[in-house]
Amino acid sequence: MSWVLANLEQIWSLTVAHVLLSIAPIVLGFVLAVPIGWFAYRYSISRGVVLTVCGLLYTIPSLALIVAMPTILGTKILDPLNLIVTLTLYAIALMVRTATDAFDAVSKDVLQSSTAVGFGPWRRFWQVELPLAGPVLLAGLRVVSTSTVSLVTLGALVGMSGLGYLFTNGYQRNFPTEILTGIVGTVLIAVVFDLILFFIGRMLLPWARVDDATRRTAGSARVKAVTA
Amino acid sequence: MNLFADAFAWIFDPTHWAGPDGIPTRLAEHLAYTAITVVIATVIAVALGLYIGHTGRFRGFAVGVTGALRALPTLGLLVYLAVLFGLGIRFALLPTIIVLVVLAIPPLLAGSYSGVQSVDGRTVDAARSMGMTEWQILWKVEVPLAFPLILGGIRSAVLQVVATATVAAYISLGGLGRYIIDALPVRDYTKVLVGALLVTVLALVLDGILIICQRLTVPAGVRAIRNSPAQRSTPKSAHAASASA
Amino acid sequence: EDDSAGSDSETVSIGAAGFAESEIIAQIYAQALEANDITVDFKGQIGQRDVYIEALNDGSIDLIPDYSGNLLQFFDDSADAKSSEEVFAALQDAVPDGLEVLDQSEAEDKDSYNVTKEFSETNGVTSLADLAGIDVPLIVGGNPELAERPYGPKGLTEVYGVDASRISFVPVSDSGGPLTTGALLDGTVNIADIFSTTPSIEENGFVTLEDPENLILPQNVLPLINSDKASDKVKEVLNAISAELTTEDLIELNARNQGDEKAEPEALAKDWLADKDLF
Amino acid sequence: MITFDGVSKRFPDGTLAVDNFSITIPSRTTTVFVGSSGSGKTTLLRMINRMVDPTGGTIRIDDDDISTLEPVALRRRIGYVMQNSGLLPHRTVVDNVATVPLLSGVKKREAREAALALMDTVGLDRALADRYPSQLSGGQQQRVGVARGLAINPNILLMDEPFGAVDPLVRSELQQELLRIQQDLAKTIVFVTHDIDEAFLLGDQVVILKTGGRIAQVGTPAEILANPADDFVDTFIGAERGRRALSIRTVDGKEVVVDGTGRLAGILRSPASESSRPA
Amino acid sequence: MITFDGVSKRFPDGTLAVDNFSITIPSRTTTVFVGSSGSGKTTLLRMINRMVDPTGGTIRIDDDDISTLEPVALRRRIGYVMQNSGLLPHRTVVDNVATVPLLSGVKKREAREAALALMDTVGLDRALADRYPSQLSGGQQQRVGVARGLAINPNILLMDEPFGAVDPLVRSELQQELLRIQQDLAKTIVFVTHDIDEAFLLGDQVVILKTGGRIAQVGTPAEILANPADDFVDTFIGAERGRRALSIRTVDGKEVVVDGTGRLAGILRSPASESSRPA
Ligand SMILES: Nc1ncnc2c1ncn2[C@@H]1O[C@H](COP(=O)(O)OP(=O)(O)OP(=O)(O)O)[C@@H](O)[C@H]1O
Ligand SMILES: Nc1ncnc2c1ncn2[C@@H]1O[C@H](COP(=O)(O)OP(=O)(O)OP(=O)(O)O)[C@@H](O)[C@H]1O
Ligand SMILES: [Mg+2]
Ligand SMILES: [Mg+2]
Repeated sequence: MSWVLANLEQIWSLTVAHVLLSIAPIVLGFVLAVPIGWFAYRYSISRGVVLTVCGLLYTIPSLALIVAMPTILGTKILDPLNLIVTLTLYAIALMVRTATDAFDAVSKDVLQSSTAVGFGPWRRFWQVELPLAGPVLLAGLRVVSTSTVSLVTLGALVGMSGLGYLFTNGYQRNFPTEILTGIVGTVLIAVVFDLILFFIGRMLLPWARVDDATRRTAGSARVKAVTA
Repeated sequence: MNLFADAFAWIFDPTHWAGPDGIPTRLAEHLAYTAITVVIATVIAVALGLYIGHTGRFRGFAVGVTGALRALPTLGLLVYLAVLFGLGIRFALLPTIIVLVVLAIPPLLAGSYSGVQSVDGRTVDAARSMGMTEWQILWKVEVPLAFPLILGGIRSAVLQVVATATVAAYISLGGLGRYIIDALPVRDYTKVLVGALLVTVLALVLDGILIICQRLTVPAGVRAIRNSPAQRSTPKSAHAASASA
Repeated sequence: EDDSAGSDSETVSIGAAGFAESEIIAQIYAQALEANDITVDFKGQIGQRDVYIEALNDGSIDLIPDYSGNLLQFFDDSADAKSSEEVFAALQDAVPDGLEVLDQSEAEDKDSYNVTKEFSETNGVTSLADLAGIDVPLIVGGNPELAERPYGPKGLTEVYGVDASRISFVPVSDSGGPLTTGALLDGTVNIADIFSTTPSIEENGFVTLEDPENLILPQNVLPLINSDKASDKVKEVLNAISAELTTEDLIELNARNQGDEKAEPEALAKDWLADKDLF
Repeated sequence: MITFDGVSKRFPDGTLAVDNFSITIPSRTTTVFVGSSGSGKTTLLRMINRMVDPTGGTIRIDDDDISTLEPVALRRRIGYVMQNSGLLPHRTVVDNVATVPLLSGVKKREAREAALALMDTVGLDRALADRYPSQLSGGQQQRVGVARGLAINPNILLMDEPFGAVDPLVRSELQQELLRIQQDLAKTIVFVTHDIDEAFLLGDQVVILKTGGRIAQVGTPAEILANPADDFVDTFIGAERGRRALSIRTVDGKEVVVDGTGRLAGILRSPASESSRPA
Repeated sequence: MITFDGVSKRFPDGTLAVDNFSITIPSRTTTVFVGSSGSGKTTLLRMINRMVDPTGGTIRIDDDDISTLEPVALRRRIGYVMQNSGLLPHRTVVDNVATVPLLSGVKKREAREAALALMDTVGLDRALADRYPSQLSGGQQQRVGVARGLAINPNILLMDEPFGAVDPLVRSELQQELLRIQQDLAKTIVFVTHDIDEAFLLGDQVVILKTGGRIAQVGTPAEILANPADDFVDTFIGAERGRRALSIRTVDGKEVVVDGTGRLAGILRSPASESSRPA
């Protein structure tokens, strides 16, 4: 504990670095995965391929992908982009499947009826499909957020400082307190992110809460989001 | 793509197929870590998941636990346990397995409790009103119907464990991670790629096997439901769902 | 190549390798340069030499503390320099264009092969030269990359004639840290590569095997720097540090970092600079 | 005979679903509980097989207080059919029908034989025996549900809106089938519906319920229709009232009967061909 | 007026859902398509607002060939109500009702006002305006569906089994409500159901369909009931036949009418009080 107090400043700056490294992959992963997921949902031929590729991506050991990045991207070796791109890829891999399920879960009746009352395809997507896929998308995003925050620690193995630094450093010094600090810090960031997403969800999807209460939402898709 | 050519050359070089650092040994080690982990995690998580799913009790707890476990950084936990136990590398297997079990529990737990909860409440109700005991309801109704989802959980768990078991090498165990961790400090990309390729192939093969199991174990009647388009759109009330809520 | 970290020529981006000592020395460099109004940018825990040299080449960092012998071998693995001076001289030639090394310090920290006191006594081993003569399987523990290094197991065979079939290697990714020490203590390995300035050698009474053939080259600490950044002012500051840094300093700094105090590199660097009355 | 004696049920959340309900359900006839949604019909029905335990009062089956009976055993001797058939989706039709006998230890072969015979009873083609429920139409599923309810040859059959989910044509067919079966088997049937039409068709005794399981009127269909006990009953059968206030018109040379809403009710036959109602 | 002229629809998978269908649907009356499942009712209905495009033949609305009209614009001027109300679950009741006007560019405030007025029309309490659909009962949801269908004040209202999913009491209420609304508004309603009872109640013109959208009989309810065109129609209204073959009995001193199944159909009023059906 005294070590923590003595090093608050360093821990804080690592925390900030960690947060900064986490945000981009989460946001980018989400923004990219939704259209891909929609595509896979819409065009069933592409579905198998897209989902398989995502499954494949997810099996590549993260470390290998991070170190391979400079070769693939032509980035500098310590460029945070390496980590960000890697984690974005994982986020996409996780999120695409959920996004597909999310669109799947939107009631076909509602879609039919919105077409019937005169929504064009574009409006229908923005005003009906996307918001209705919202709850499942959000559930998936929360999983992605948590796992990304946790994966950022791997950056420490390749010189990207975040709270993972405390792991490698504490390991070399045989210093459990330092490692534990890193673990707790990581979990805290994940929790804070999760809460933020939860409240964003409440704000953007007020009807989902009502729906939850009446147990009507497409639960099974959300299960998949969570078991993924 | 030259890198890939090199990696394949490396893999197909017969000298890499023998000895303690040979591909068969590493594969076997990797499989062993995976198997031990998945078995332990399955026993813990599925038992817990079935209990929670059947009774509906402690669901909040399960949701919290899965979330929290997911947030635990694997690497951190690994080195923490390695250092904390002070066991040196002789018992490196213990922290490694613990960490991998922690990793495998969330999908398994979520799969099994949401699997049970996704079983139509009316079916369970009917089973009970026919005079099935709770135990019979669990084993004759809920488990068979939840099985595809439980296996789905096992699939995710296996994928994650296979991909992550590479970290075992960080605390000097074997497995395919050895190729990656050894090659990392010297930037031997070919070998890193070899490790990654082997892990990916292993994951795919295992996943393929599990997919086949999943197909085979979907109760025939449930398969019929899936195939009848009329029913496909009816979402089950798998409210376990709000798992993340 | 545009150098993102140093578009302002007075900003020096300092890196540290993936272990504590490197970080402490890098912190000393950084604080000293800052005290002389040079803006610095610190990037810790980059990894091993292969990584940070690449980082120097691609401009991610400009300056890093390094060790003369290994650095020479990295750039020229056929070099046959042996003494500290020879190595330094050879190194100055071997360093590729765009990089340069500044004055080397007296402080040295090198890989060293250690055995337990018990092993040493039972087998009568005090030097690497004794290894070829004993009939015990040798299990060497060290960082994974040691397996590839000329002074690793290969070197034992080539230089000291130890039968390769008798040597096995156990990789431990903690740079001679607690796991390596633990492995030596519990017999998982019987020879461990531990950096010579590591406090645990003394704490556990390990016997560091002598190296009469200079398999392991002298490893004086010196700054490796991007020539563009090696302004007179920078050189002056870094050379002043090298003039003061000793092996004993390193041992003490490491002990404070890894022992009960768990002092952080930043604080250690500050103390050292104050101690030496520099800047 | 089933007797409810001052039975109440308050759910843990405070809802008083049934309030001091007393009635006698005679053996070997059909008693229908009818009332709108939430009036406590299901709760009453489920108290008979102890799926719900009353919070007050006693329920007796042939003088046994059911609270002294073991629930699982009790349920195995009472048939239960519910709206969504509640079939086990992972078992074939014949296995579904045979479930309860198998649970009670009947030999597999025997149970299967009996199940096939029951399929005949409820008018299901034996060819469907090896299908899964999802491969049947809604009406067929309900027939399987009825067969399952009869599988243990129970004296009592509880039916909770068994035909509520099937389309009107099929529903009508199932109702006729049930009348036929009941004529043959003469079980004690307790039937729940919110369709007053169905209640009047099937019930020997009809119990009209208000919220809280309060009895508005008990009687045979003709009694209730001829003399509604109060305004509630009057309103409740109100939707029927219009339709049941008939008058005669002539269309296309035939005498047709129209109801109070002006809708065609039917065509008048000569009084000679009058058929008398069973029971 | 809507005219179908030799319209066919073959789905890409080869199903011939509608085969050479011709009919005229007069304006300002209700035409009901009735037929069992799969007879092509929904397909016919959806061809009117181009949710499905015919593979042969022409459909005209007041002499405009609809295949020349822009589908989205067409849909915005035709009301559509379906079984599962198809409400947008993420919008409140009033927003749901106002959806189409808003799409067509009506001002928000105005659309809301109009929506509230429509809620009155369909008998929904304005207090429900800010609820979400999931917070309403099934019957209320259907009312919202009807209100939404009326929101653009369309000449044509298409209704696809709008009351199929609500319970019989509520269904009966909704049917009465629809009759009332139609009396006031006199839209051209095309109504789909498989409930012959509902068809006879609501339809000015009833179209009985066989598989493939083949017309078995077209006529007013009385015409069909009095003279079924063929055996198919006879069987189709068969379940009704028994119920509509009425005869007179005396119970408790009152003249009651019983149907062919022996069930009580109603009580006979004096012919004087005969009410005439709004046509
Ligand atoms: N498990 C429960 N917990 C709390 N309240 C309950 C429970 N089950 C039923 N209720 C309440 O008890 C009342 C009676 O419910 P019940 O299901 O018996 O009605 P019902 O007449 O069968 O209605 P329906 O026609 O809709 O099936 C309702 O107000 C209902 O909300
Ligand atoms: N999109 C489609 N693709 C292929 N076949 C279809 C499609 N839509 C409907 N059909 C088929 O066309 C026929 C008529 O279907 P339709 O939905 O019009 O019947 P319906 O009379 O409305 O039946 P229901 O009463 O069940 O709603 C059926 O055989 C149906 O399976
Ligand atoms: Mg009920
Ligand atoms: Mg239809």
